[in-house]
Amino acid sequence: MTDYLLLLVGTVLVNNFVLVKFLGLCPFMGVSSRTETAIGMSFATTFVMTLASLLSYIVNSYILAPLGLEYLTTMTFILVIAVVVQFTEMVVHKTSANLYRLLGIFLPLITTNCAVLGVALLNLYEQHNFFESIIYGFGAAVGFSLVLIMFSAMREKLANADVPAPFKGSAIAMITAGLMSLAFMGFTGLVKF
Amino acid sequence: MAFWIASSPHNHQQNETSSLMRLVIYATIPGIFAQWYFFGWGNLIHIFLAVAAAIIAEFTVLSLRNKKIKPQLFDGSAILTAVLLGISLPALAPWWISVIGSVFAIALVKQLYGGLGHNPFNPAMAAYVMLLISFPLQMTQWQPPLSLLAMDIQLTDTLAVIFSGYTPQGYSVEQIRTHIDGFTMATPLDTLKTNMTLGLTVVESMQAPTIGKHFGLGWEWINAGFLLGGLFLLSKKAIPWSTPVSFLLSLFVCSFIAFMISPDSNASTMFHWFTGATMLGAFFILTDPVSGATSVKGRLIFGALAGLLVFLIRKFGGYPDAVAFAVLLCNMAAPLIDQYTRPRTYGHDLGVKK
Amino acid sequence: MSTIIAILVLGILAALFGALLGFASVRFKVQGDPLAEQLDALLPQTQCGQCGYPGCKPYAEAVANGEAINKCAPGGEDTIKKIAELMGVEVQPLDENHEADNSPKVAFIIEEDCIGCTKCIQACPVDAIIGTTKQMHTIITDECTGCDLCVAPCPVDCIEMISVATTTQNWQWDLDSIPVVKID
Amino acid sequence: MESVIERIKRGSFSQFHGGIHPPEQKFLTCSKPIASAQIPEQLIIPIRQHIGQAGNVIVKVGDKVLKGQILSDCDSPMSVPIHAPTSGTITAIKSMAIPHPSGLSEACIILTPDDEDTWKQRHICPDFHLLSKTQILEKIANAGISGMGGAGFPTQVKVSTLTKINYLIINAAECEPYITADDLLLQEHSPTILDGIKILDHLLTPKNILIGIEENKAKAIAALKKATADIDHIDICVIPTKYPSGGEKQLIQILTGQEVPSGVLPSSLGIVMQNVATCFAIADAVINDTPLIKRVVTVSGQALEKPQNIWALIGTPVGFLTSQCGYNNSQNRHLIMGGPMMGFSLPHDQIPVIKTTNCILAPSEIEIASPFSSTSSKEVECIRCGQCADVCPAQLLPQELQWSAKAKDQAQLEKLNLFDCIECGACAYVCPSQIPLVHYYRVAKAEIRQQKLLDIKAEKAKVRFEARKQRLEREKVARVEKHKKAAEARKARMNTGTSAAKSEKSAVADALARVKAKKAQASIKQNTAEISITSTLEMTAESVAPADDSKSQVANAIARAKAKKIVQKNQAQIESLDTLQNNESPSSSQAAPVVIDKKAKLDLAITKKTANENTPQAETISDSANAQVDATTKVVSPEVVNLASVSDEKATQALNKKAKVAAAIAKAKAKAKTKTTASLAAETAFDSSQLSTTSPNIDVMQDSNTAAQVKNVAEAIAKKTPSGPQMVSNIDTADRDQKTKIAAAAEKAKAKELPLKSQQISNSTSSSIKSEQDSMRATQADIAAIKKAHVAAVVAKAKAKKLAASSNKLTTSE
Repeated sequence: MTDYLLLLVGTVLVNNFVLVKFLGLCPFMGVSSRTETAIGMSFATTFVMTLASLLSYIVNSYILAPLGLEYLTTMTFILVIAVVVQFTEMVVHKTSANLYRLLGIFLPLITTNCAVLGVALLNLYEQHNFFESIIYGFGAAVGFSLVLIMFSAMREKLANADVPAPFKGSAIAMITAGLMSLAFMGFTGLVKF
Repeated sequence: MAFWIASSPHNHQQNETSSLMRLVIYATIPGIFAQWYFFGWGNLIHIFLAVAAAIIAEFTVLSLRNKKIKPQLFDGSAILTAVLLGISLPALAPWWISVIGSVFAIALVKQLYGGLGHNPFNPAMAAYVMLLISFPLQMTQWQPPLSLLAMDIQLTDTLAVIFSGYTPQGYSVEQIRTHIDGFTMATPLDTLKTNMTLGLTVVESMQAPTIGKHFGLGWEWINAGFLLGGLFLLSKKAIPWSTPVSFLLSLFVCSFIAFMISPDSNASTMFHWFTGATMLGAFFILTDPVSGATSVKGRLIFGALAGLLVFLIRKFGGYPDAVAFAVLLCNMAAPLIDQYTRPRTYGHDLGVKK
Repeated sequence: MSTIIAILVLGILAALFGALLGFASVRFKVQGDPLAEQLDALLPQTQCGQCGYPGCKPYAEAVANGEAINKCAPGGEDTIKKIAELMGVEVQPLDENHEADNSPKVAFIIEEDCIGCTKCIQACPVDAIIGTTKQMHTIITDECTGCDLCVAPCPVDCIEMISVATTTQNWQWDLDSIPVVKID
Repeated sequence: MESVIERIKRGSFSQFHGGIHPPEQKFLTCSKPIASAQIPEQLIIPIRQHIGQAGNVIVKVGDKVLKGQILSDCDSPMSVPIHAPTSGTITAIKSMAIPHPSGLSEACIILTPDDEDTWKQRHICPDFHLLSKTQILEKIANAGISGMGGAGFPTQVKVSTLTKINYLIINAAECEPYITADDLLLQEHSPTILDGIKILDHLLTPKNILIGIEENKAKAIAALKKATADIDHIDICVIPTKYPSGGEKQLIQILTGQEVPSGVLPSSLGIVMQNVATCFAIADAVINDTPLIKRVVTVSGQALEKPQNIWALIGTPVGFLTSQCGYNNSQNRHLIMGGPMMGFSLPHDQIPVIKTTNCILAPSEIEIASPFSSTSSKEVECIRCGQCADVCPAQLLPQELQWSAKAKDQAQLEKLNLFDCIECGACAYVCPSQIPLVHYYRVAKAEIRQQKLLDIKAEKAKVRFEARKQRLEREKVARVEKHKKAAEARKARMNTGTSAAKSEKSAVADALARVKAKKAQASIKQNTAEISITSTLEMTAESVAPADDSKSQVANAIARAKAKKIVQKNQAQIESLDTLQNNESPSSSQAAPVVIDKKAKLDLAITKKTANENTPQAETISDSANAQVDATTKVVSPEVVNLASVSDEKATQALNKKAKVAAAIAKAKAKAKTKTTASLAAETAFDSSQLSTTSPNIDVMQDSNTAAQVKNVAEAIAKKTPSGPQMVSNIDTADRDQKTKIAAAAEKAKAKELPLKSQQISNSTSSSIKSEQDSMRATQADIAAIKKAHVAAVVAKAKAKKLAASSNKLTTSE
């Protein structure tokens, strides 16, 4: 049981998907201008990533592996992720139209979010079993959400900072993200694999 | 005769930001004195280099952004950042370490976000972390206390080492750091971490010469010096009480629980309090109002989170002294903490719906 | 042979997921486009037509499906900011040929010249002018939105736009506006 | 749980959050007695000195009034009357600068005292217990009493609440530095104040009465203790000195430990708070029937030789009080009305004292440094040190508030409860970065209030716009039905075969024949060159006509916006043009300068309007054509006016009135004329070459004097314009406007001159104008005549419209 916990902590803090593996940067930059949208996006991404890593594990181990079609993994994973995202989009559109409007283009864009496809493929390469891939997917999503929400709170404060003109907007956001990943370096070695 | 119009309130308490900053700088003097006394001139030189670089950097950036130079340059914030950076660097690190660190702190972490009051990260700690990750070798050449050194090094030797890497007699920094019986000395935290990985128990590793008896070698004195400075600031109400208290308390609780669980593999709470940069972090860095949380409840959470992170990284992490990382991580969380720890306004949510 | 299996497998998978999505889209059907109403709520409703649309609602619908967001002159900068925030697009400066000094104005009829031709009444989008043919016309000041559509049709040109005077109620605490000589 | 009263008896009070201890500086004035009231040379009494509506003035300029006589009566409960502070005459009722941070002015009554100070007839009532509650309330309302602590809330509203009151709190805290008005009042007049408290007790029958007073007023506390020795249910609570303990919500929290919910009046908690000075005024009003005409004002500050408290008459200019205390008029003067924490600076020293003025502060340079001297440091960025949040009595976060206020982020300000800020100034006082926090909050509050007003107005406009649209649709549908019914009725009548039906049918046939003939004749008369130009112009005109109504309205709007910009650009040209015109005809201008300026202004308005119309938009072709006609008529009028004025020395006001009316007629006639004429297409604008040709043409017209002249003038212009079509294309809008201006002026002169000279015009339209002119001259001074002239003008207009319609038939029949 403890190694599941370590895996979770490792994925959330030590090799955080956004600040250490630098995956999923475009929604990280795009959605983080306001905290509510960031929180909305975090829930959507967590839902998608956990479901996608689950489904991709099942599809891979029970359909592709027996038939020897390993070379199709990437394509089927993209198909799975697209379906999950489409499904999430409908749910979000139905449940809270406000959030749907706030997220705008970034909701369908989760399909192309490299963190989502990344988690599916990394599950494959590190031969995670069923339970581990769910934990891994969930951990990656929690890491993504944690950093995204913290970053959105910072950007809301930065919006009024007297930043020199060329650096206004996404330039200063990039620098802040850089400093954040500098801070996340502190976690290296926290969990011994 | 003409009148002038000003908006109320018309009179004003006489303390100012710059006097606040100067107060904090004066409070670091006991710590610096202890450092000078036990470790020689190294840190003083670094502080001097850092302050000079900081002022030049601030001057250039302010003139580039054609802001009013005089009030902003000498309001003490840049000097304070440089002093903190100078204190936290290894004594014998090369000169360009503190110059690069100071310029990075002032130009990038502070001025790029809009100068005083706008920077989300503490400039000194951001610079320290950047240096630690970019120049691991130079940043881990900690100078052992003077009493343990094979040969005593004077001001001229330290100057030569810092600027040229070799003492006039030709010894390199490595040679200076090697103990008489051949092993290179490091900070207590460093020795503890290396011994832990080697499987020694805490009691055995405490015998190592580098740690010395309680308050024997000077590491503890430096933290005591900063503790003294911190209490002076608290008495002057220059810094809020909530952050240092919650930080030290949470560190105490974490280390105490760990110590209770397995005394062999965990250092005592006093050890955690008085080694590394704990006291410096508690009173001078975490209480930086600009990058910290604002409300009292927010500061309590901020300090507690920092204490927990310091303990986690010290116990499990790869880096021996994690105060710098913990500060940066808490600075990142500060805006989020602020959003959720706003105090209840007078007359609001009293349960009675108006 | 394995390529056939591969195509077969992918085909079945796609069909399976397609069915799932079809069912979900029916179950989660959403109607109405709240965006146009929300945009309309942001506009200053002066119905002045300076944006090229006859009134604010048509302009809101146009913006909802892609019209430029910086055409509303009376709204000025802050309306554009609000629309940009709602639509999640960048804030553009006010479109220059719609430039108008939009300090709040109210129309005023010079009573001796008015000949009661009711042309301005027909032109007023919010019916803020009282009067019938051959009778004296006056403007209800707090109904008038200052869109100055009534100035053009008046044959005897007796309508003027007067900017609203600042009183102690709507003074905006701008200390420099106080008439005093500062010593320096 | 120990009740509030026992805790108060024990002398322990709860604390409010934050608060500061500024230097009190009360020693300057707390030991000196209150100086008696002196009468200044002039009293400026603003009509609205409280929160609520102003009463309506019931005295006229020049009335003599007695001391205490009521000057304005009040109809709504929220308005409070004002009274004459001394006997004298009302010299003026005009808008003067009132005590408000903005320095703006409102309606004030100016009273010059006659120094006799004779009282109006007063009847003293020895024992108020005999009076019924309504009588007492009525006396308070008529005495014009409103809160004197600083807010100015009408007292009769506060005192007549029906809710059960358990605490009546008398606010004697006076926590603001320098101010000792209430302190001295308590020391010298505690018995009257106690009477006031008894009256309130009689009115409100509260469970307990608490008097909150700060511990730094020893003498006042002693006086109070002596006065309340015999009364049991009044408790004197001596609270610790802390600013802002005098705030309403703060004092309630200190004494009763309750927090007033945000946005709710304390009366809903069963608490009513009154200021000490208000109690004194209530006693004065109910017992010796003296209205609120004077109050104690602390005049303090080290720039004064002898700062002291003074009985100041309401309306006394501040300068009179400061000179009474010896204000050395050193160069840099800074006068503050109110204390240093919440007072506002005055733009000059002729601002009157009003009911809520409790202090005039004249600080020296050391006390309050002028913002421009080098000693006072400037504003620095906020370092979020949190000292302001520690001292804020409303437990807000000033650093977050100033951050959002600067970013104008209104939603965030609402979330941070900006409107709970009581603007006490404690945060700005302690801020190490010297940020004027309260100023930012006031600006933000004003913006949010303004935005709310705009939203309400927008909402109203939307509702009215929708209603109008539906009304138009309903009318259109109704009109279509009416037409359909009328058409069927006519068709039914047509084929009933009766004689009336036959003649009706033939009339229609004749009309059709006439139209066919006209079209054939018109096509032969025009030569080929014109046809090509006019046809294209006609074609665009036709293509425009069917465009629906709203499209043209929108194009109008854009045209207007663009034209407005052109007008501003041409403004300078017009001025120069006017001066040109003026010196062009210097000889005649002295004779009737009034007429010329009036006319020039009129010209300006009209030319602005024509320029406004004169944009190249296709839809407005018809307008610009008619603008051309206006232009020509106007150009003529200045020369003609000169001639008329030279001949007619006595250019009286009537002539000026008549000129305007006539201009209106000519304009309408000319407009009606061109709108309907077939040669609508002759749009082409005037250009300089044509101007020179038309001027001799104008001389020719001058001597002919028939009303018909107006018609052929229009035709001349119509004929004139097509001859120069080739000029049209190459004139760009800018200089064309300038030329149209000159043409317009000429046109106006000619059109106006025609009705003036055409006394002997024979046909019906001219006779009505003539009779109107005779009646004008006959009853020169009688305003009714002008009214009749208006009616006549309207009649002339209608006739002109009919005439234009008939001339149209005339042209079609050629």
